[in-house]
Amino acid sequence: MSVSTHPSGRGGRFVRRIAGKIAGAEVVSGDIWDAIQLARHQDRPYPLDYIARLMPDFEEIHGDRAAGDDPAIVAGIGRYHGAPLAIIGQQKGRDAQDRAYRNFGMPSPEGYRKGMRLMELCDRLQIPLVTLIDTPGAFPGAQAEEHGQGGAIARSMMMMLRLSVPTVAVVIGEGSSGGALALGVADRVVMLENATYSVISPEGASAILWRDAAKAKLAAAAFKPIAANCYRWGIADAVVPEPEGGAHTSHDEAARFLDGYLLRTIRELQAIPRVDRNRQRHERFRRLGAQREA
Amino acid sequence: MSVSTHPSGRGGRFVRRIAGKIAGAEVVSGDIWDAIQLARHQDRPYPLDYIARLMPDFEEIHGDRAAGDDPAIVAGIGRYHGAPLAIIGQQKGRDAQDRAYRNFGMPSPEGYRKGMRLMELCDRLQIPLVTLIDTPGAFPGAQAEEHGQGGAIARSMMMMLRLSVPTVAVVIGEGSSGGALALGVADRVVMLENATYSVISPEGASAILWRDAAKAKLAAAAFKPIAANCYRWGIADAVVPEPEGGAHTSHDEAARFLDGYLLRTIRELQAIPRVDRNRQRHERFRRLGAQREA
Amino acid sequence: MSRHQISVSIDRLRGKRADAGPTRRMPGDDRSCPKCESHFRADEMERNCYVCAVCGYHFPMTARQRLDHLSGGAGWEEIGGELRAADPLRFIDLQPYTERVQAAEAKGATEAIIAASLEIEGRPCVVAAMDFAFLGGSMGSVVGERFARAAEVAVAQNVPLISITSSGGARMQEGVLALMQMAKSIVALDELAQAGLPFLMVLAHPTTGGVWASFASLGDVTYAEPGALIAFSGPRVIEQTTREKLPADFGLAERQYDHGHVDAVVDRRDLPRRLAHLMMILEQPPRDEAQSLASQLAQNGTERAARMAQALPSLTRRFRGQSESSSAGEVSGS
Amino acid sequence: MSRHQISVSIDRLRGKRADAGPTRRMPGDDRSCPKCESHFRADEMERNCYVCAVCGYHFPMTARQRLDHLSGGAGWEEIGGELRAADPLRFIDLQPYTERVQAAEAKGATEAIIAASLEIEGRPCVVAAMDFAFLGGSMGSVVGERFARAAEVAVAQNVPLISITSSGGARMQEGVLALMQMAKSIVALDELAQAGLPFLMVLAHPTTGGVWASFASLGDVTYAEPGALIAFSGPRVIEQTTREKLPADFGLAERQYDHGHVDAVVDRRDLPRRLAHLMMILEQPPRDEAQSLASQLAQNGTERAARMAQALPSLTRRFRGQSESSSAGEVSGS
Ligand SMILES: [Zn+2]
Ligand SMILES: [Zn+2]
Repeated sequence: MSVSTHPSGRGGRFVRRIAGKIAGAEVVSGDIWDAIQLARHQDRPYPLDYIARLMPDFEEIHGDRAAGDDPAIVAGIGRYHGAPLAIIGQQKGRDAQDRAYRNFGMPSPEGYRKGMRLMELCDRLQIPLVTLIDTPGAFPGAQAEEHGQGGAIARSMMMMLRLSVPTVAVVIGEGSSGGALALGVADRVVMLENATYSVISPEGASAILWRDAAKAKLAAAAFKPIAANCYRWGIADAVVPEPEGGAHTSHDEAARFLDGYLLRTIRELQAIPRVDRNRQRHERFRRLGAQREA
Repeated sequence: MSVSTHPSGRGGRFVRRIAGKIAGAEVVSGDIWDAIQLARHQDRPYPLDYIARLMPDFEEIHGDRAAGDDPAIVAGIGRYHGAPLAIIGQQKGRDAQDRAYRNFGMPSPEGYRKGMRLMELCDRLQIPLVTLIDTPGAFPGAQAEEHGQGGAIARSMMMMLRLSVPTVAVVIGEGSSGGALALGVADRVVMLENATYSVISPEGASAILWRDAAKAKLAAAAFKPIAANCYRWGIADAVVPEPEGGAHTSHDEAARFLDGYLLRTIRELQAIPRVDRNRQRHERFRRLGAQREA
Repeated sequence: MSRHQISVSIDRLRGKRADAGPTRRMPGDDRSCPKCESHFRADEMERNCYVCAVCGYHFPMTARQRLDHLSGGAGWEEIGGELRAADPLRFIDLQPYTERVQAAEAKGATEAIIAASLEIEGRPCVVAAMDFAFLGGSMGSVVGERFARAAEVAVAQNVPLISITSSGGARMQEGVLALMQMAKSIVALDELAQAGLPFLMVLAHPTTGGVWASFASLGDVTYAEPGALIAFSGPRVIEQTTREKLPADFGLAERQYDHGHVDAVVDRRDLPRRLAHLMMILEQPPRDEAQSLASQLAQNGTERAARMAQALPSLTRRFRGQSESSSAGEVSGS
Repeated sequence: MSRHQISVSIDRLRGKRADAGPTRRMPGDDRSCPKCESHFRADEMERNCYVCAVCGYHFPMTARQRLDHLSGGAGWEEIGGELRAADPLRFIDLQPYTERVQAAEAKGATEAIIAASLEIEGRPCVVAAMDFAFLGGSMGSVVGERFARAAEVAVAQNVPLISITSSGGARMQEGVLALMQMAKSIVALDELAQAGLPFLMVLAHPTTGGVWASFASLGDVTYAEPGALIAFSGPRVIEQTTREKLPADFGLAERQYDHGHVDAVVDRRDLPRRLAHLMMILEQPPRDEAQSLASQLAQNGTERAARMAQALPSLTRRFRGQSESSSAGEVSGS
């Protein structure tokens, strides 16, 4: 398999396949809404679906050692192509009961702190880290606030930034707000073909900016948060293909595509001396933004 | 002023003054009970009393950034002889209301985590750390357990062990159980003349070992937890004198004695290269204990 | 033993009520106190740091007012002042983003943050102050970039970084690029941390969303102004999402202190003194520079020391002086 | 979606009730289940790892039984087996400490912990297993010293360290010297961490006091046996001190999982498989040793690399293989 990469421009048939999309996506707002629906498709693979396929030998860890265990975040270590690999992912539920259990993929501070526990382990035992991002945002709850939701997100970013091991962040579904970015400060940030990455969900933006909860489609068209755009903006380093029709049509194929990208990328990153890798990670996030001079 | 030091044996008039005590303390159980009463004297200086005298310019920090602020632990940074110094101490209350507010000097996990926040700051900004130990033990409460009392103590020890800056732990009153040792893994561990350091309070031991809460005096005589003994066992590196009659008779004089010890010791420690200092800290705690070979 | 370290309106306690001016409420007037309805003249407002002399209510301040206040009127040198908002998404909601920016700029501010080098009571530092009046203090690319440059100037000048936040969160009109400013601010703080320099935070009303979830919650010491709302999700969003009924003081500075997220609630009029005091405490004593470098090399061996070696001639090292006195021999001896 | 990952008595679920033996309760018999009153023959007990085949109750195990179980009967090489308790305080409560030790030793165990090198399902490791039957599994100087030596052997052999705890806390009869064993265990774990080796914890009933407040709560991954009490202060002490009424399951493994302190509640019969699986996952692939050393030097520059360089010839590096492939040029290039 092949992927489109940025900025080195490597990649094979997929780059050709989505080249048209990357060039023209910005003007086709219907495509954007379709992508958002695909990114949220209830049959779309979630972290545990990928983990089951990428790492049959996987051990989930639980708990932040302070206040509880957050089922909206799964974290653990597995055997990946003959070496240990750590994964932290936001996990939505598929049926009603599971969705409630997973809090619709909205993490609490306990979840981010569980993730930080695993990051600390990665640093010490020299295990690369992959994060799988898929959340409408961090949980807006009273207890989450009082347990330090803001600080947990900030510290998670800082810890990821400082990790001495290779890190890859993959937006596999919807990546919304700081709740997503908390797991996104990696050496490589990559998005699945139909994933979205945005400052806020279209519904949230609709209510705030249009003062009308029903204007989500308008908001989506304004944000244009699809993978092709994020790639052009430099937010995503690569776009990983999904099966025709979307990742939900074949979890196996979606996992194979991701596998190909991850394996190559982790090896690439391992070949970079740590000091250089960390400097590049700093520079990657230091330069993002768009401003003009007066 | 001068202090008795161990193992280098430096020190001046005070070594001579308490030399008899160090030699003979073990057999005089009445002295031990007296020392315990002095260590717990309600007018004895607490951390904030020392801080006010050692560092008029002091800024207390509050909160663990996760669950709350624990008044049983005070932590902050102050100006000490022309340089920054950080202090973490267990704070009892003097009157009934204050005692309740300070939870009788029994810390919760939030308190140890506040301390760890300060340790992290010390490490980053290269500020030496002094801890002032005075607690009957960590708080035995349901919420303290559920917030990870055990893990908080263990992590506090680990973080102290790893700190890259000079550290001094001073037992200023009663140092009981893991709740005290959580702040005790330092380059130098020193006790005030009438302080005690023990695995458990005499009352606790009495209830458990004698199955009779009234046998505290017996327990105290069995534990012999006074400074002179701890010095001989290698638990304490030095004994800092108190004013005649005990530290409660003159907070000012008690603070002056402590000041003299701290100033000299921090400078001594700063003269040791970091790598050596950390190795010595490891070795200091690695060798403590008493066993025989079969 | 007071639980909250709040210094409230000592003027009033001292009977300076006369200073408070007439108490007629003048609706819509930004010199009328929304809490106690006292009204003040402009010079009274400025003299009292935009704090109600009667009830202690903290009025909003612009970033320029903040910098003037902290510098005691001695002036400040702006950092990144030439940066202006772009419109990378060509974003339109009820109004085009460019028009919103123009309207905000027309009121005199250049962005929702101003960064500057200045001295607070004689102590040099870099301050990045936010301005809620500019598009709700939202964090877009310019806010992120100015904050990052502020941290870099602090490193270059070897002084502490201070930030005063007042923000509704990320600037939605810049889309995911606004989100990335959170990460950029973290990168900047890590550079500051590697240089061993302090980061002091002042949370003003309101500090929410992406600003609270990035640099604003990473202060070495964190003050909050009385009554400031501090939250990732605001109370309204929480009530709508979870149907929880929240207490009236939810997320306010005093309650955040109770929950362990704030070191002290500090009256604005005390801020210059408190910040200068903190900087005084944290200042490292001067050391021989070569010795300090040797110690650094021995400790880290890698990028930090290399960067220091490059930067060495131009720095005053006021804050980087090591509390160590190890010798160069440590490098090879380890 | 099950919240608890407990594997309970699958034998019973599969209808193997016949295997359970007679259910007569025999009071005072340590082969009678205190939960369901089933009684078992000694060979049944051993075969089922001292777990009640009817209700899944986990009986106590001695340290030797633990090591036999984990090694699958293939044997283990003891570490620090020659160490015996001393009586530094000449301690007497209702009975002299020396007499208590002699009585405990007379039952066959040498101390409250046994450390050994062994293989679990073919994976080499060091295990330090505690024994509640020896003075309540209390941690005195020998427990601390054997634990520290276990960690040091793990570093020397470059294998993971595993500990199974069952302890009432510090051994009071050794006074403050017992307390210091907590710190000693932390030192040992830091050496293990600096060597990049995993520490896996199994919390058996009960794990309390100073053991829980030191090494037992620092596992990279932490399992607990079903029903194990895990606490710093036991429920009785808490109820006496605070007059709180505690729930029946307070401090038990399943509840500690809910509160975030345990990664999984694991049936004892699954322990060898689960621990071997974890070690398999965490094992670093073999690397070229010189390259690994260069990478280490580049990363830390100091004591860790120096120690590694000394230890290099004798190690197999199974676990220390770097996931990095940086070159020696990194050292000077930084
Ligand atoms: Zn007012
Ligand atoms: Zn049973």
